[in-house]
Amino acid sequence: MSPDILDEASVIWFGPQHVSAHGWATKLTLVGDYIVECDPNAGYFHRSAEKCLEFRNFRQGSMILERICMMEAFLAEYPYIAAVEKIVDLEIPERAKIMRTIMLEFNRIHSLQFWWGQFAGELGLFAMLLWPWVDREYTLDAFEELTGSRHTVSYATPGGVKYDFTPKFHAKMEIALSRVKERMPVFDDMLAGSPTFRLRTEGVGHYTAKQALKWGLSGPNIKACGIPMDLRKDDPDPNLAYGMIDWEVPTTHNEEHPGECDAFDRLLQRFKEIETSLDIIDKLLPLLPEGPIIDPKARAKVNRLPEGEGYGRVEGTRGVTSVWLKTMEKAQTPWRAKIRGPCFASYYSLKHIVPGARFADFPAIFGSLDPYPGWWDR
Amino acid sequence: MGFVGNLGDIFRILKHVFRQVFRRPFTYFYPFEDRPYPEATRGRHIHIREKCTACAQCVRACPVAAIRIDKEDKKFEKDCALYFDYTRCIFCGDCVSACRFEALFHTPIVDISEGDREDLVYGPDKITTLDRDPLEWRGRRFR
Amino acid sequence: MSDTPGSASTLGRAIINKYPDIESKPLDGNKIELIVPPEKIRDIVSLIDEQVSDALPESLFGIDLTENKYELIYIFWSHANKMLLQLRVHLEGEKPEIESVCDIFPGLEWHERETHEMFGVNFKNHPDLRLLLLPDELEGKFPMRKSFVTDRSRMDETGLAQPKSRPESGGESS
Amino acid sequence: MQQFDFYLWLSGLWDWIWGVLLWFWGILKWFVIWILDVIDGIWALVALPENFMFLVRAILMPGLIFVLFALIFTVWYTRKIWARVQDRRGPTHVGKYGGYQLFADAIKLMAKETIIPLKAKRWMYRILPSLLLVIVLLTFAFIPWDPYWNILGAPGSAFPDLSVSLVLIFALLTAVPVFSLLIGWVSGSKYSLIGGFRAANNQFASEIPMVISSVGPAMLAGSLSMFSIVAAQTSIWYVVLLPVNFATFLVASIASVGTFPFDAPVADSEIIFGWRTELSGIYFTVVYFAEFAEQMLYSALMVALFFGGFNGLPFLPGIVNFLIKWLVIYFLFTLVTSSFYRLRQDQIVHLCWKYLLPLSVLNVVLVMFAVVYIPGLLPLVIGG
Repeated sequence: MSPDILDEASVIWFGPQHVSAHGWATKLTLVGDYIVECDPNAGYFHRSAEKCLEFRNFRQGSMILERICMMEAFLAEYPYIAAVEKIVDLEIPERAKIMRTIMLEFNRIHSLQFWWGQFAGELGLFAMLLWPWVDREYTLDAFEELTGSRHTVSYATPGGVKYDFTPKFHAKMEIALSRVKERMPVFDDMLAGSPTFRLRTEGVGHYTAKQALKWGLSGPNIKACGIPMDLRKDDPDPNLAYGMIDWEVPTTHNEEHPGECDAFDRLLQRFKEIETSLDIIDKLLPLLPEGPIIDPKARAKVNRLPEGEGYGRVEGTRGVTSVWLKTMEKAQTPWRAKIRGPCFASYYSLKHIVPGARFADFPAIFGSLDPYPGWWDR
Repeated sequence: MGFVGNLGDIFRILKHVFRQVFRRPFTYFYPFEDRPYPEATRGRHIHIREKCTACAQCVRACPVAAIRIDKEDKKFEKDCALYFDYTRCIFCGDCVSACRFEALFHTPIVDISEGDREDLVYGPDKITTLDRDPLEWRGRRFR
Repeated sequence: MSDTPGSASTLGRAIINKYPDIESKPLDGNKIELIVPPEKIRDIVSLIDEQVSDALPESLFGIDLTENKYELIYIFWSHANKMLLQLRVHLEGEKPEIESVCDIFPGLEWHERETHEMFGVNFKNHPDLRLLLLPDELEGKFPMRKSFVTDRSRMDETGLAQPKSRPESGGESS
Repeated sequence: MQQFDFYLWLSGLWDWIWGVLLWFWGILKWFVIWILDVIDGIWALVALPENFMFLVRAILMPGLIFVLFALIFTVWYTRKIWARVQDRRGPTHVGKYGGYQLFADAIKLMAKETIIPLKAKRWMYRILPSLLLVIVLLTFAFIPWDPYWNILGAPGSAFPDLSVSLVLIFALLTAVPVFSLLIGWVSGSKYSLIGGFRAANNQFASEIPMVISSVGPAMLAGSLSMFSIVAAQTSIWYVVLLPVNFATFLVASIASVGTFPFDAPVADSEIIFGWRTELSGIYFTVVYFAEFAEQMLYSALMVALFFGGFNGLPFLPGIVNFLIKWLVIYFLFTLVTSSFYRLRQDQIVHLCWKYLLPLSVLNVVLVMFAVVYIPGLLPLVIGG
């Protein structure tokens, strides 16, 4: 771009008080209607979770992590527990494994339901903003029945899970899942089937798989490019039950541009994600054995941990979510805990994806990447 | 797709929206109606001082230091007074699961708003009693 | 996955053949860990970029080991080879320095910025080392270092006796 | 030379003062008489039966008060429909079914501080929102609510409407984008400036297809007067003959209002509230009302142009027929607005110029040939 174009450029701050910027600020340089430069700024949500974790013991740490991302609270707290279990070398009961997996997938459904609404709201359809959120209420009712809390479930603990499935919970989960299945065709019509939606998202926010890997994107954002990169299949946590059943990693292949994806492909990918989650839950529920839900010795074991390093990873709704823990000998608290949020990369990648797009496409681009500011600010 | 396909899509969307208009709305009149809360709801706490042994496990378990213990204030043999600061409490349930003497529980009361910040520190007089049934002042129950 | 090109053992062998002064820890499942001297980091990362075509730069962060010793950890994940690659770099000094690798993996740019502001590790040739997460008044304070003292006054309000200080752990548990 | 006589001068002083007083009194009297004359004249004008009834019509019944109450109802109606579409209940607490919610909102908004930005042009900023509302409300003068009881023209008069009222409505509405653009400009904010340009762009894109779509009914009725167009639809409503025209008019009018699928001017996920971003308090209330008034107006136009206006069930008064149809059309309007995603500005222009404009022009041509070559059509469409 020649410098005389930039003379006419105007700078617009997208955030932090902007209606649709959820607590972040992006500096956009506009020439006419086109964005020529995008400078994402982080830090408006920063609560120093990593430093906080250094002062919490291993049972309390997950409470901090839950509050980083409310939408996938259990998926967010799980890597910490997995890391602790790797350091102590805990093996948890079979029933607890399956219950954890079911709850993880259930939480993923909840997060994706929230995302449907959020994305539609960013594209300006308020009916679709609220319809998925109604279904989400049923999901939250089920969470509340099980754990007593709607968002921050704090369900798992090192060595097992805290609350047992009850018949009431099974009934409420059945209601929530059948509601998702029942409303899926409607949402398909309202989102992917809508001509105005296709106009807004097709060809918007392009990137290739190679670029996405270099930027560190993961999860649905890269599966939409056709790469079946999924930690549930590739590197499953030993205390989860993904290996017990047969399931397929969902990917989206676009014939027009193989190996690339745009906002529309990312939407399709997330539809497939929710179908996969439903599939996994359906297959795991009959396998649920009777037995204990927590290893009784675990509570004593996690009081003081041996020296070691553990890397707990889980495939979150938005991508690879991981916690890297280092403990010293006989530690009550971690020496260092690194939280790797998936949206750290997707928010950074706005810097590369957005230039060249129209100003009105900006909400479509960031909405399709499913950003959550807690993940990059922590 | 084509023009006709788009027209079909548009009419399908209009059909969904039109059906939605004549459905019963999901929301309810909140202050007057409320849903029943499950047994497990992690609302405000209740402290049963007869059973308390002043072991302070709940205070140690609290990740946000929301509980203050006063061991001098004894009403029974070996109990203590607990002060819950609900401006800090995150309702994680750790204190309840840490209590081995069944002296601390959650209640399904979740609407604990107050006009003053100091009123949210529930001292021993407030934390040991339920001043009202959940949902009592709201009138009709719903769903 | 033993000897396919790009797999963990192949990559480890290739790196050690080229740079014999690099230590590697024994393979643990799909995980390979290399201990890299700070001046070699650019060579190693570009070698990874060549050898592993789908390397995902997962994470980069620092650890404060006190007494002006720091560790940097680079984590890469390869989907095709199911390989987790962890590079460990030991740094020393009041203001440790290392070469930036964000031109090879752009995804590490913000991780480097964060490590810079949190630990005071200077990344040479980094294009943009502004503050990422911290407010302006914390510039140069490096809050993730162990020497940064946080306010623990809330713990006094609980009415508990103060637990004995445990220097080997990060701080008092509550 | 007569010597100065002090006593003579003293005796003349009173006369002099009296003269001055009389002079002032003359001025005062003239002024009072003039005002009284003016009042007399006005009263004489008003007291004439037709003039008095014009005032009643313009202020009370189909005029200002009626339109304002209809506006208040419309806001409530719209919010209820939106709420139902979004699975909510809408306003419920204030009044029966939330009927008084708008009064509560209006009082709240008026009581709020009106913050004028530092960079705003203060005088323009104060005057423009109310001018916008006035312009939009003026157009209601030409809506034929009833066969006998309209703002212009009494039942006995020779012609119950202006002969070019359709043109006049569009002429007045042309001022709306100018006001949007000016409000965006004088607010002194980037968001509102972008929104203002988008609003102007939006209107220029959609106004032409809308005007050309309204040519179809006008040609069938053979008149540009709203009243005549409605009166011509006694045998058949024009929506039966011109469904495509109705569709183009509906889409173009939604685009012209700048509400939901075409709300790029006030797109809240990009430019915070478009050209209304900096408005607050009473200015925002006025602009908010103007938008709803515009939606009302377009629904009323659709009723008049395509759905036979006051024609309908014969045992009901004309205005009731009109209002029933208006409610249904407004429901349709809101339904369409609340079921699509926001289009980009270039896509709005693309849609309006590449699809709506050719369709409406084609329709005009078809109507031309139909009127000439289909023998039974003309008696059918010009009414009985």
